[in-house]
Amino acid sequence: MNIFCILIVPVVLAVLPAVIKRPKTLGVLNAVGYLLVLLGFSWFILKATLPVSFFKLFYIDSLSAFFIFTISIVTFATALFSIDYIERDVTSLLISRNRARAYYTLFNLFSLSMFLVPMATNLAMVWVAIEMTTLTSAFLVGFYNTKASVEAAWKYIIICSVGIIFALFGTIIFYYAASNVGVKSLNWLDMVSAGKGMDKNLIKIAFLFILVGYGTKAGLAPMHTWLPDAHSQAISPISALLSGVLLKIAIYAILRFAVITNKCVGVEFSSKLFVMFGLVSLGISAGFIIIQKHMKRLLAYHSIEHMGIISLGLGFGGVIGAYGALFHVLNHAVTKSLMFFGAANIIKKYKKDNMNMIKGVISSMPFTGVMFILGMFSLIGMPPFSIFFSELLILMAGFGKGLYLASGLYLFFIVIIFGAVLYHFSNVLFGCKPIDMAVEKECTSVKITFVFLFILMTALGIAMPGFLNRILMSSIAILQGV
Amino acid sequence: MENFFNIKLSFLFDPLSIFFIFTILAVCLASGVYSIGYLKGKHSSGKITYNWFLFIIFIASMLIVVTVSNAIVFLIAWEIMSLVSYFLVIFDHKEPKSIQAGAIYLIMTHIGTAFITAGFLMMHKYANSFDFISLKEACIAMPSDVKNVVFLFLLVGFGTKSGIVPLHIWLPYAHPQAPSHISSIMSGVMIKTGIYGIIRFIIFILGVDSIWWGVLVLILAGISCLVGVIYALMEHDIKKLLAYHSVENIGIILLGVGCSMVFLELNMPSLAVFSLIAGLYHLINHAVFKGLLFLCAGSVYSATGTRDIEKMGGLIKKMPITAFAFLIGAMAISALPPLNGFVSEWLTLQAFFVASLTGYMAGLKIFFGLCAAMLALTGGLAAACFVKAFGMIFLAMPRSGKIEDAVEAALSMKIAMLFLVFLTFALGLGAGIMFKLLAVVASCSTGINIGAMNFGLNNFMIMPGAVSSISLSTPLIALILGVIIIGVYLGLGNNKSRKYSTWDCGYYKLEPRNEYTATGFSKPFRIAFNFFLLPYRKVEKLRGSLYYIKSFKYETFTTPVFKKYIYYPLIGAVLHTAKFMRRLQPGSIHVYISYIFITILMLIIFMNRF
Amino acid sequence: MQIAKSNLQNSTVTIHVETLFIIIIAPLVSGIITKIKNNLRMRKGQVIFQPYHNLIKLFYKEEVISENTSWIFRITPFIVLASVILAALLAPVFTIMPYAGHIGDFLLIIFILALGRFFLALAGLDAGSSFGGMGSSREMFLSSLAEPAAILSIFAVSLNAGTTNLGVIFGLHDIKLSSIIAGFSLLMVAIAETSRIPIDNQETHLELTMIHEAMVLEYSGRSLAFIELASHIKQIVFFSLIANILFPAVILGGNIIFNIAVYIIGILGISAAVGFIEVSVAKMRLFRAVDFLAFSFVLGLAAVVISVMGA
Amino acid sequence: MYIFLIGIIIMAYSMVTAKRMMSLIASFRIQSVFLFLATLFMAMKEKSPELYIVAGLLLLLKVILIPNFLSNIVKKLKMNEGIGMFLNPLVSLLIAVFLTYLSYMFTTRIIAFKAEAQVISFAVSLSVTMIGLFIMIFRMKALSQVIGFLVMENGLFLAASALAGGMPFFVEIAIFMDVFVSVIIFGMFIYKINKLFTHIDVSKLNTLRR
Repeated sequence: MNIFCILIVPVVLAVLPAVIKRPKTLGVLNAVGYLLVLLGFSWFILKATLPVSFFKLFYIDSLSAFFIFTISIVTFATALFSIDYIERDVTSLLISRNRARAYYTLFNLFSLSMFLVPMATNLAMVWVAIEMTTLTSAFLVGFYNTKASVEAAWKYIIICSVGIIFALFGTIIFYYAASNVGVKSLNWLDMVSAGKGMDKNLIKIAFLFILVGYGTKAGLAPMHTWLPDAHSQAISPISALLSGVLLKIAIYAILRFAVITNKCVGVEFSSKLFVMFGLVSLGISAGFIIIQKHMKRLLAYHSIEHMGIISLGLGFGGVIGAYGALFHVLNHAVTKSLMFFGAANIIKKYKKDNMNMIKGVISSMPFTGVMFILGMFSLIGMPPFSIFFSELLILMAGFGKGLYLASGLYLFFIVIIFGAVLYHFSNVLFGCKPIDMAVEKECTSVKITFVFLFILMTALGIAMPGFLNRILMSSIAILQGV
Repeated sequence: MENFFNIKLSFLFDPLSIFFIFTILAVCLASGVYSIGYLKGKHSSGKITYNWFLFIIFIASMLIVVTVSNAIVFLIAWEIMSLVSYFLVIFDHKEPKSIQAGAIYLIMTHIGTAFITAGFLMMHKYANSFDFISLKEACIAMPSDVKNVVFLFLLVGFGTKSGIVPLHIWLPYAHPQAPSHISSIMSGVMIKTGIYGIIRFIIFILGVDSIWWGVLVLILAGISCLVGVIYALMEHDIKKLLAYHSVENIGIILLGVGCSMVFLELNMPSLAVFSLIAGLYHLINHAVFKGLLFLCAGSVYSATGTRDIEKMGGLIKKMPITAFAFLIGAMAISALPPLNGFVSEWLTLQAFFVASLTGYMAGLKIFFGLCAAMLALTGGLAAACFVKAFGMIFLAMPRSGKIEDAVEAALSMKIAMLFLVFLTFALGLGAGIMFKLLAVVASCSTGINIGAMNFGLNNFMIMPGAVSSISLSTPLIALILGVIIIGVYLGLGNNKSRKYSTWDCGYYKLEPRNEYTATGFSKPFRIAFNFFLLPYRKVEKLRGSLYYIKSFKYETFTTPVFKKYIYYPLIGAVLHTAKFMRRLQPGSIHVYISYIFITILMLIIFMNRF
Repeated sequence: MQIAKSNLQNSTVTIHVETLFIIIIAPLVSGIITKIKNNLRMRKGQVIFQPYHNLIKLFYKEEVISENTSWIFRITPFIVLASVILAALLAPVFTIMPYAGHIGDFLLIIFILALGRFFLALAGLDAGSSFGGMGSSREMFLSSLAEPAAILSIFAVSLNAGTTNLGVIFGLHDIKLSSIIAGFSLLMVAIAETSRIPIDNQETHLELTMIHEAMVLEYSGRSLAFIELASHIKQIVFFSLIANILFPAVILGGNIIFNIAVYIIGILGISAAVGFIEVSVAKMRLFRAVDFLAFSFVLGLAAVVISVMGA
Repeated sequence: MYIFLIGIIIMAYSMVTAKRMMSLIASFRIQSVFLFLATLFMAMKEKSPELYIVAGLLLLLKVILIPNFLSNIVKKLKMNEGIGMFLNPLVSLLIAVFLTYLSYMFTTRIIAFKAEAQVISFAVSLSVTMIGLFIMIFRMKALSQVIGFLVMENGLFLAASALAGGMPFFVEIAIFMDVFVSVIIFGMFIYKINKLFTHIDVSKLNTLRR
C-alpha cells in the first residue's frame, strides 16, 4: 500500500507550514518528503505487478506508473532546488516569510493534484484533477504579484479553463457514446472494453474536443498561447514543474482517450491529428525561438517544440514512435527542469532576463554555466544525451512509416531551432562577464539538484535501465490497446 | 531503446579504415607534441588540461568514426566529434569572434548531420538494420530513384563536413579561431572524415548507380578547387588562407574520387581503382602538408602575435627551422616535384588523361580534358598563392615592428614540424610503395579484385601497368636534381662575391614601405578574376586644400559571393517569416481564446478528412 | 621487368647524348633568334654566338648580393638550372624513345619547370626591392594562366597518340589537324614562358614593363649566368616539344641522320617564326596578355574537340 | 421540458445583449434557475434521488452563492459600468443566433440523433456553450469572462443531463465543487487585477506578447 505515501506525503507537507515557521526547515522537509516519494515509488514499480487498483478509485497500470515516475523525479528535483531559491528570495526581501510558507503549501497542493491525475480510474476524475492543477498553479504563476505575473496568471487560468471546458464536453460525449452501448460508467477500462461498438461520428467529435481541450493544457499550438507567459512569469522552480510535468499530464489524459478512439475508429484518425498538431507546434515554436530575447520565454517556446515532437511521435505511431514519444516525455522533463533551474540561477545573478544583456555566464558562475551548456546541448538533441535518442527514434518511426514530408519538416524545424538556440545561448554563456561581478558559489543543495538531473539525462542516453524499458514496453502495449 | 537501434558496438578494420587510422594518428601525434610547446605560457594549467581532455576525446571520436561498422554508432561518434571540435574552436571563449565562428561551424555541420541522418534512415527503411554489411546488402535491392535521393543527402551531408563549395563557408571562420594545433587537425584530418563518409557510404555501401553521380561530384570538386584557391589568393590572414586551401585540396581529392565513381559506373575497374588511388593519395598528402603548414602558421603567430601577412617579413632569419618547414609544406602543396603533393596531382592528371584515352564517350573525353585543365590552373594559382605567402612572411625586410622580437619556436614545436617535413619527403619519395598500399585500400573500398592488374611492380616507381605504360619515379627525379644541384654547386658554386644593399632606384634608402605587398602581389589575379570576385575599393582622401591632399587611404575588398547571394538571403527569409509570425501573439487574451474556438471549429468542419 | 631495366639503361644513354646536345646549342638558338630579328629590322646584328660570350663574361664577373637576401636567393640559380636540365632530359629531341617515360612523362616537364619558376619568384621577392616583387607576381600570374593551355594541348596530342608516353607520342606516324592546332597553342604558351614579345620583352629593362627581367634584377655574375643559361635551355625544351609535334621526326622511317635534320629544320623554323612575331607585334599590356593566353587555351580546347572527333 | 430549454437560450441571448454587469449577472441567475427547473423536472420524471440532490446543489451554488459572490465583487469594485464590448449588442445577437443555427445544423447533420428531444436539448446546450465562449471572446471585462465561463459550464451541465441523464453522481458533485472553487479563485484574481491595474479591463492586459 505504499502507493498511498505518494498522496499522503504532499497532504502532510501541505499542512506543515501551518506549524513550522522557518522556510529553510520547510524546504528541507519538503525535499526529504519528495525523496521518500521518489524512492518509494521506484521501489513500488520494481516490486509490484502492474496493474494495481484500489477500491475502484485508483487504478495504476504501466502507463500511469511511468507518468507518476516522471512526476516524482521532477517534483523531487524542484523541491530540492526550491530550498535555496526561496531562502534567497526571503533573505533578499523579495517575498515575506509568510509568502514563503504559502509557497510550500501551494507547491504541495499542486504536486498532489498532479499525482492524482495518472492515478484516477475515472476519466471525469482525471478532468477534475487537471482542473485542480490549473487552479493551484495559478497562484504560483502569479506568485510575485507583479503586474506581469498577475496578467500571466489570468491568461493562464482563463485560457486553460476554456480548454478544460472543451475537454469536459468531450468527456460527456464519450460518456454518452458509452452509455448508448450500455456502459453507464466513466471508468476507463469499461470504456475501452466498450470501445468497439461506439458510434464513430460521436467518438470522432468527442476526441476532437478532448484533443483541443487537453491540448490547450498541453501547450500544443495554436492553443499554446498561455504557455510562454505563464512559464516566464512563474516563480522559477515552478516553471520547471509546469514545463516538465504539467504539460505531460495533459498528454497523458489525451492518450487515455486516444486509446478508446483508436479502438473505435482506427489509428489513422488520431495519428493524423497528432502529426498535424505536432508539425504546427514545431513550426510556431521555431518561429518564436528565432526572435526570442528572454531566456525563460525561449525555454517555454522550446517546451512547445518538444510537446510537438512528442505528439509527432504519437502520430507516427508504431511501437518505435510511441516508445520514442514516451521516452521523450521523461527526457524532456529531466532536461528542461535542469535548464529552468540554470536559467533561474542566471537570472537571479544578473537580475535581468533579457539575453542581450547577459554575457560571460561561464566565467561568472562556472558550475551553473557548465551545467547549462551541457543541458543546452542535450536539449537541442546532441548525443550522448538522452533526447538525441528519443528524437532519433521518432524520426525513425516517421521514415519507417514512409511519411517523408512530415519527417523532413520535422528535421528542418529541429535544425532551425538548433541554430537559434545555439546562437542565443552561446552569446549568453561565453564572452566577458561584467567586470564588477563576483564569481558565483552555488550552495550544495543546488549543486546536488543539477548533478542529479545531469546524471539522469546522461545515463538515460548511455543505457536504458531494464525496469524502465519494461514499463515503457507494457505502456506501449496499453496504448496499442492489447 | 537499444533493441530498436540494435546497437552492437562492432568495428570494421578493413584497409580503408586502417588507412584513415594511420592518417589520423600521424597528424594528431605531431600536433599533440606541438601543443606542448604551443600552449605553455599562453594559458593557465587548468586550461591546458582542459585542452588535453578535449584533444583526447576528439581523436578518439575520429577514430571511432572511421572504424565503426554500425550507422547509429557512426552518427553518435560523428556528432560527438563535431561537438568536441566546437568546444575547441571556442577554446578562447571570451573572444566574440570565436563564439561566432563556433556557432557558424556547429550550425553548418549540424545541417549536414541532418542530411546524413535522413540518408541513413532511408537506407534503414530497406535494411531494417544499421549494420554496414546488411545496409550494403539492402542497397542492392533499393529502387534507383530512392538511391539517387540517398546519394544526394549523403553528398550534402558529408560535403558540408569536408567543405565543398558552396557549403564551405564555415572553414574560414572555424580554422583561424581554433588553436593552431587544433586547426591543423581539423583541416588536416577532420574534414577528411567527410571524404571517408563519401567513400564508405556512397561507393562502398550504396554503390554507384548512375553516371551523373560521378559527374556531379567532379563538377562540384572542380568548382571547389578554383573557388578555394582564388579566395586563398585574396586572403591575407595566414590561417584563413590555409583554410581556403583546404577547400581547394578537398576539391582535388574529390576529383579523384568522382573520377573513380564515373568509372565504376562505366565498369572500367582498373581505372576506377587507379583514380581512387589518386584521390586517397592526395588525401593523406594533404593531411600531412596542411597539418605542417598550420603548425608553422601557429609558430609564426605565437612568435609575432599577428596573423596578417602584410605585417610580417624577414622571418626566415629569425626563425629558420619554421621557415624551412613552411617552405617544404608550400612546395608540397604547390605540387612541386619530388614532393608528395606533386605525386598525387600527377596521378590525378594521369587519371584524366588515361580516362579520356580509354573512355568511349566523346562528351566525357572533353569533360575530362576540361577537368585536367582546371586542375592545372588550380596548381598554378596555388603555387602563386604560396609564393605570396612565403615571400611575404619570411623573405625581404620586416614590414612592421611586430617582427623585431620574434624568436624561433620552442623545441617540441620544432620537433613536430620536422616530423611532418619528414613525412612529406617520405610520402613523396616512397611513392612506389605508397601506390601499392593504396591500391589495396582502393580495391577493398570499390570491391574490385586487383589481383589481375599489375599495379606498382616496382618499389621505386609508379607503374600503373594496368591503365597505361607510363611510369613515374620520384626517387630518380630527386636523385637527378640533387646530383645536378650539388655537382654544379661544388664545381662552379664558389665565386667571389660581396654584399651590398639592394638597388633602390636612386632613392635615399630602401625602406619596408617600398616593398611589394601581398595586396599588390595578388592584384593581377584580382583583376583577372573580377567577374567572380567583384572587387570594390574604398578611397579616403584627407584634403588640406583643393590642391593639397594631406593623407590618402586606399583599401580594396572583394565581395563574398556565396554569403551575399546564397546564405544572407536564406537567413533573411527565415528571420522575415519569424518576424511575421510574431504578430500571431499580440498579447490579447480574447484573441487567444478565439484561436481555440477557431481551431475546434475548423477541426469539426474538416473532421471527415482525418 | 628485366627488359624494362635494360631498356631503361640504353634509353638513358641516348637521353644523355641528346640532352648534352640541346644544352650546348641552347644559347645558339637565342642567338639565332636575335640575329633573325635584327635582320628583319634591316640591321646587321650581333653574331649568333653572342649569348655564349655573354655567359662567359658573366661567369667570371664578381657577384653582388643584396644584404637583405637569405639562402633562398643563393640556392635559386642552382635549382632553376637543375630543373631545366631535368626537363631537357625528358624532352624529346630526335630519337624515338620507347621508354622515355621511366622517370616521368610529358606532364612531369610542366611540373619540373614549375619548380624552377617557384624558386625564381621567391628569389625575386627575397631582395625586397619592389621590382622583384612585381616581377614575381606577374610571372606567377602569367604562368598559372599558361598552364591550362599547355595541359590542354598536350591532352589533345596524347589523345591522338593514345598515351601520354613521350616516346609513343612522338612515334606517331601521321600528322593530324588536331596535333597541328595543339602545336600552335603550345607555341603561344612557349612565347609566354620564354618571356618574349608580345607578352614580355627580353631586350628592355624598362621598369614597368619588365616581367622575367624584373625577377632576376638582383642577380649578377655567375648566378645570373646560370639563370640565363637556364632560360636558354627552357626555351629550347619548349621548341623541341613543338618541333616534335609539328614536324614528327619519324614520318619516313627511323633514320637517325634524317631525324636530326628534320629536328634542326624544325627548331630553325620555330625560331624564325618567334623572331618574326617579335618584330612584327607590339608588346601587350599585362591584362591583354590574359586574352592572349585565353586564346591559346581556346586553341587547345579546339584541338581536344577535334581530336575527339577523330581528325 | 422545452419551456426550460427555451428559457435558457433566451437568457443566453439576453446575456449577449446585456450592456451592464448587473444585468449580465441577473440574467445568468435566471438562466441557472431555468437549468435548476429543468433538472428538477427530470428528477421527478426519473424519480432518482441523486438528481434531486444535484438539483439542490444547482440551486444552492449557481442560483444563490455564485451570483451573489459576483455581484458583491461588482459592488465592492464599483464597476457596474459597461462590460466593454468589442461588438455592439445587435451584431452580437445576430452572431449568437447564427451560432445557435450552427449548433443545430451540427447536431442534426453530424451527430444524427434518433430522439427529437435529444436533438433539441443537445443543440440548445451546444449553442449555450458557444454563446458562453462568444461572451468570453467579445467582452472586455474580467468579470464578464468569468460569467462567460459559467455560461459554458451551464451549457455543459445541460448537455450532460440532456444526453446521458446526468453524469455519475459523485462526478457531478466533484464538478460542482470544482466550478465553485474556480469561481472563487477567479474572484480573487479579479481583486488582484483591480488592485494592480486599477481596472479589470483584461483587453488592456497585453504587456506580455510574442
